Amino acid sequence: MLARVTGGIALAVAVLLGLVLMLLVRESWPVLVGGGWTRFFVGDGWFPSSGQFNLLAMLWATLAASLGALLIAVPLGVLSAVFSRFYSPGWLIMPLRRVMVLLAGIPSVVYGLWGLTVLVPLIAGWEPPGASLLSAILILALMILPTIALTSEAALAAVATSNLQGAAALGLSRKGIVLGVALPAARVGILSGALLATMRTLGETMAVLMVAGNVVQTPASLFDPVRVLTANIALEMPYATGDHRAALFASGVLLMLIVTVLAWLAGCVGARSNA
Amino acid sequence: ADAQKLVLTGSSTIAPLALEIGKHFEKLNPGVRVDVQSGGSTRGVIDARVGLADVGMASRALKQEERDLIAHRIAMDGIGIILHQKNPVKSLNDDQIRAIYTGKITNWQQLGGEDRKITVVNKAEGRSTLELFLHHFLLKNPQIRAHVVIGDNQQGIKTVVGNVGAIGYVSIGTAEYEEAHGMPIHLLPMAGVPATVANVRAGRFPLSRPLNLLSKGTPTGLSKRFIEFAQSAAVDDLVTAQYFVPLAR
Amino acid sequence: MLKNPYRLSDLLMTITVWFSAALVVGAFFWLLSDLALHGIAKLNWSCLVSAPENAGRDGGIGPILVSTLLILGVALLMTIPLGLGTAVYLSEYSSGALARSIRMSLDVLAGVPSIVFGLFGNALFCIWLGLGFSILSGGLTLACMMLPIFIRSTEAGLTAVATEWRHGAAALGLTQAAALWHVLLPAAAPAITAGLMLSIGRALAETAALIFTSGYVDRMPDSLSDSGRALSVHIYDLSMNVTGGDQSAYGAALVLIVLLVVINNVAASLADRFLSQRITTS
Amino acid sequence: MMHDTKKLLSCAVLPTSYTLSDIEQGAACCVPIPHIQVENLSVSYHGKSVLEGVSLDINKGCITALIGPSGCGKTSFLSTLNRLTDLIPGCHMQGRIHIDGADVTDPRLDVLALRRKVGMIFQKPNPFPLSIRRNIEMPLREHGLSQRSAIDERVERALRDVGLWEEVRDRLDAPALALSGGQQQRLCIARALALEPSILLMDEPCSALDPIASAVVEELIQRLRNRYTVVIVTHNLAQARRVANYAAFFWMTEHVGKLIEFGRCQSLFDSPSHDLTAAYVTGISG
Amino acid sequence: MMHDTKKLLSCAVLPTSYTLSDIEQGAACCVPIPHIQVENLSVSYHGKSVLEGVSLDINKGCITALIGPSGCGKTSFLSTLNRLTDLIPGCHMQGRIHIDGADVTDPRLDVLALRRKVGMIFQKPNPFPLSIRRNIEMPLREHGLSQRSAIDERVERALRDVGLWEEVRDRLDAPALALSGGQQQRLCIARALALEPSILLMDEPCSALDPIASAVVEELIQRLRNRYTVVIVTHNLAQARRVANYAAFFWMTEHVGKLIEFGRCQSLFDSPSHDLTAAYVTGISG
Ligand SMILES: Nc1ncnc2c1ncn2[C@@H]1O[C@H](COP(=O)(O)OP(=O)(O)OP(=O)(O)O)[C@@H](O)[C@H]1O
Ligand SMILES: Nc1ncnc2c1ncn2[C@@H]1O[C@H](COP(=O)(O)OP(=O)(O)OP(=O)(O)O)[C@@H](O)[C@H]1O
Ligand SMILES: [Mg+2]
Ligand SMILES: [Mg+2]
Repeated sequence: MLARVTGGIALAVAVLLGLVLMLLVRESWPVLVGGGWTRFFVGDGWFPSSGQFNLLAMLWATLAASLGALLIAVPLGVLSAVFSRFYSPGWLIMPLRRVMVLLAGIPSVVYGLWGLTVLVPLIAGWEPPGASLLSAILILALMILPTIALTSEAALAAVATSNLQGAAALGLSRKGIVLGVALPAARVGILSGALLATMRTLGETMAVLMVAGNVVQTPASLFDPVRVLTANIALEMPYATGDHRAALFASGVLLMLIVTVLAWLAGCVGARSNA
Repeated sequence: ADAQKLVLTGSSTIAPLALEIGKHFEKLNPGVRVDVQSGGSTRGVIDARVGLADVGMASRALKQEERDLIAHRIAMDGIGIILHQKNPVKSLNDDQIRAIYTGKITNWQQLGGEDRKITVVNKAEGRSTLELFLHHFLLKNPQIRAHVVIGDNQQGIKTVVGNVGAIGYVSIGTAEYEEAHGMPIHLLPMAGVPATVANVRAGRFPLSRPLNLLSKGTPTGLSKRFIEFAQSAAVDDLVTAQYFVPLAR
Repeated sequence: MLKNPYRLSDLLMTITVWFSAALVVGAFFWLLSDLALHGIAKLNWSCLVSAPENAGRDGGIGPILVSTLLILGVALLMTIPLGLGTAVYLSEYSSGALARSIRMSLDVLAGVPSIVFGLFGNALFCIWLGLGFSILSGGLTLACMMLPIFIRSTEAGLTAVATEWRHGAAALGLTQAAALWHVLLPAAAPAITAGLMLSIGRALAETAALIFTSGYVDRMPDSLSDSGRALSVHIYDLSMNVTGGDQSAYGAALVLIVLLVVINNVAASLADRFLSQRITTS
Repeated sequence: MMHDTKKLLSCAVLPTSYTLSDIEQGAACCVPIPHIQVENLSVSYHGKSVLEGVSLDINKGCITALIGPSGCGKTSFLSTLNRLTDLIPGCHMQGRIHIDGADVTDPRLDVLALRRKVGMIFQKPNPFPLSIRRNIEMPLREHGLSQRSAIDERVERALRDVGLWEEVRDRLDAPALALSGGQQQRLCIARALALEPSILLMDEPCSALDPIASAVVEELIQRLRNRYTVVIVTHNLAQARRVANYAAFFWMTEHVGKLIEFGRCQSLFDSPSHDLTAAYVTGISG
Repeated sequence: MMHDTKKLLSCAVLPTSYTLSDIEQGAACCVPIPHIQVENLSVSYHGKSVLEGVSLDINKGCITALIGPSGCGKTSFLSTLNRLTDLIPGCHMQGRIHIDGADVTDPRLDVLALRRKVGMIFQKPNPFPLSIRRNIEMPLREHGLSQRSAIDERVERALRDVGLWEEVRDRLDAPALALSGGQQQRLCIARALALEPSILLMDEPCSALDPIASAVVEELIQRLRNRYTVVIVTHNLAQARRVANYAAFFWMTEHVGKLIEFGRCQSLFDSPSHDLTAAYVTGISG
């Protein structure tokens, strides 16, 4: 009975989700079959009006921006979670968490607006044009910091007190307890938080669009303007027709594939560390 | 759509204006509703063609293959080159602009300014402003060596505001407003013609585009009344309030 | 007893941790104070209830707030039953092929850019189902985006419920439905609320998907089939399209953040009430 | 017959509160009427066998203790008796189990009815996160009892049965999790008893409790003799001796559990017929 | 003197593997040299007192068992000895504790050094979710040992000490959580021993283990006698009798724990001077 009802609901959801995937594939079908998928990785670059659909530069930009954001946000987020679990005076913990929850809910448009009016000019004063891979990385890092901090905090909170007490009873210093026991014990939770964050960085559109400069090129330095795949879709989709539109959908498919691979990898890591 | 409801879709540039015109139209015609949706000029063309929208909006002239629709001009929009206020360069000729945008000139020093790298701000593929700009300067998009690619007007202005070395092109009305409100930008004259709303209206300014409403075939009924209203002098103040250029009548 | 040789590294660690926390908090206060500074002038009671004027530069955001809440309501009405049902299915019958494929597509969907959801919603709800640009279309599209997050966190919450209770319920001959209703769902309530808040956060922040579905009309909606502009779309439009709209954009952003805080608190206290009722009273 | 009874009594010493009439009512326990018949039972997890070839008859109204080292499959054995194995992913059982003549392994069996009839108590007390009253009332309602007065009466009777009534009567609506460990365990027993089962499975019901609470629960278990067929897993051999009429000794050879010896409690402890049993019951005393 | 030793031996029966020389080396245990001196110790949680006025001397090299019903403050008492109470929110202690003459309650005390000297084993084995080797190596490194060979040697010695070396030598890098319960507990003991403490606190170290594992750990504890001062909490009175030289009996009156009786294990069990003790050690046998 329960199996029937929930199975029915699950099936409905599956159909709905299937429809989304179908739409993606159907819309990108013309270029996928028409021009072959290799055209997304060869050619002079992204000039949709002249039928050039090389996505590689944008792919690298997407990966570079995500990776950079993670490199900044993961250590900072984890350390601030460590702070609130192990170092913070008691009265500070709740306000800190409140701030994090608040920030996790700020719409990306607002981050973008702030980045465009505050961050980009700052960087431009240092090394023009300002709108760059660096600003994208910083804004993305800022956006995912709360996620990482909150999930890490939850993971640290889930570390068995018996482990922490055991460590303390061995005379470990606070540093020893944190680095030796708490963080290793929480690694799976922290990892899955980081994964969530990675997905968000890969899928983020508006904020990056506003600060990254959106020039289609393979980034050679942090100060180069870049265009990520999502920004490309958002910038061009309203004006795209025919093959161009199909190619944009195809880049959506590509993003999805990356995310799938990531999710699968995380699954493997999780399974291994559980065993 | 039913007879008392009018759906407009298309250019995000026109949308705020159309929204205001729609509100006035609703006031004058009780019981009528005007729903405005944005989404881009191409969307306006497609929706008007397949009938999803009663009236489309396009911030450009129709292309050859879009001639199955009829364009009804409701306002003009001039496109002007803007620089940062602190940039001492006060004018550029077409060749210089072409050289900047194609990456042949990369430092303001080469144009008599300070020793500062030029940041070229360009519009994203498909935007009608870009097409207009390319058309005027006889350029192809792949030739352009941009440092920042933007979507909408405001992003362009904010980019130039935040970067002393930047050059961009935006809607003149918008730029005039922002300049008047203390944003550190200035508009360059084009071919000796100062970039002002008045010059655009008078047809003297070389770089301008029409803001069009689109209909499939000759408009009838409510659409016809709305388009006529949108073209009438009654909306001139609305157009001005959105920093566009009213039609010369 | 002696002083430790390893005290220095402990001190270094302490400094690093404090510094990181300060850095994070500092960055955010910078951002928040900027927002407040720019937006606070726009905030007053009348702006919450009056309609926008002059493309949003003047006037208020009353109709937009209403539309936003309606869109959110529609989305939640879809998401909660569908999400709970699916999560229950996934956690209780996790081994089936259907469960596996649903789980996989959920993971994939979590990575679909929101603009693609917008186009999907436009194609399916607005055009194919004939709902047009409407609050209904917007809410349904948002529901599609929220489902993956909500289902996954609810499922995680359900699977984390101690097996002792599952086995205890089964050993009493309770049906699975009874076990779920009386024990498992209440026990998983914190995870479910957390998932809900995450999805609400995502919904309120969504821009790209709503431009194509619930639309741009800033009039007070009469019904769910009217088009209505969401707050985040309003912010985007003001900051990107409307000349001189920045201040209003910041003001609207502040309202959006406050709204989020309020909704989160309401959700949390509702969950608390629900939980404490289940636990302490008969 | 009388002889048997004596032997039995000398092994499982009855608490002082028991009267002779109690013992006489206990005829069910002394006359070996099989209540649960297990034939050639095997259990595997994910294809890995953990228990093989177990055959034994569990007598009505008696207390049967399962002893053996950790991991030898005692819990797995218990779980087959109420088909709780169905809930464990990868768990598969083979063989025959009959309870009151009905085949427990039959896939068409009404497991809910089975589990109602076969109550189970776990090592860790597991009251639901509900009020004390709701813990007992909710399963009753789910099993179709809806009359307020009938429910209240059953709740009280069950709580009295486990000696908890006086302790909690004025806080029936307090959270069950606020009770002490021993009280929680007795509440779990009350919860099972309220459904009027005929069999009670207990998986180390005292091992998570302190000695005083443990003694209370143990005494309670002894009071259940004759009214219920009790199968109890315990690591505490002294406890097994004290409470059980029959004992089954499981042992693990090469990671597979087997039933080594089964019989009267006294004979198994005092004159085990198997070396392993002898080693276990003497070598490692409580 | 010799008389005392005999008494002691008759109470805490040494395992068969012990030789006479072992016993003779055990002089430390027989000569009562106070190692831990507790004076008028009280513990409270959030202002609520749970243990009051405890005074006793714990002798060097001896095994002292703490017995008493659940909640009477045994764990709380243990936790004061290595200042683990510092970590428990709301926990406050009063009174004096001297270990080797140093004042444990001194706020300026280097607690890390104290805890290194006073190892602690918990009821539930709590190996870190790391590899077997890392479990022992990590605390060593944190305490400043960094030389590879020295560490490896200590790891091996600690594992040998607890009799785990042969069992795990070829899977030192396997996760510690994959070990069985008894092995995990021995690993935890090895982890503490590797730091070369002089005192070991054990909080019901066997109660989560099955009897075989429990016997192994118990035997291990007996081997620690004389080399370490061991304070062990146990609910198993038989175990207390078997392993301990001294016993302390705690009891709770009106929710406050008190030390009722402390003395030689044998005298406490066989001729308790207090009624409560008598009731406890006889009334509720293991
Ligand atoms: N869910 C499971 N999945 C896989 N293996 C299991 C599972 N439950 C138990 N086992 C394995 O089955 C064997 C028997 O386990 P069982 O819990 O029945 O033993 P037990 O006699 O009850 O032990 P204990 O005295 O420790 O409770 C063990 O080797 C155990 O590892
Ligand atoms: N962290 C804590 N906060 C508040 N009260 C506590 C805390 N830990 C213990 N207590 C209380 O202190 C009293 C003594 O607890 P303690 O754990 O020391 O007893 P114990 O003798 O070790 O019991 P057991 O045999 O069950 O382990 C108990 O009443 C307990 O409820
Ligand atoms: Mg078991
Ligand atoms: Mg304790």
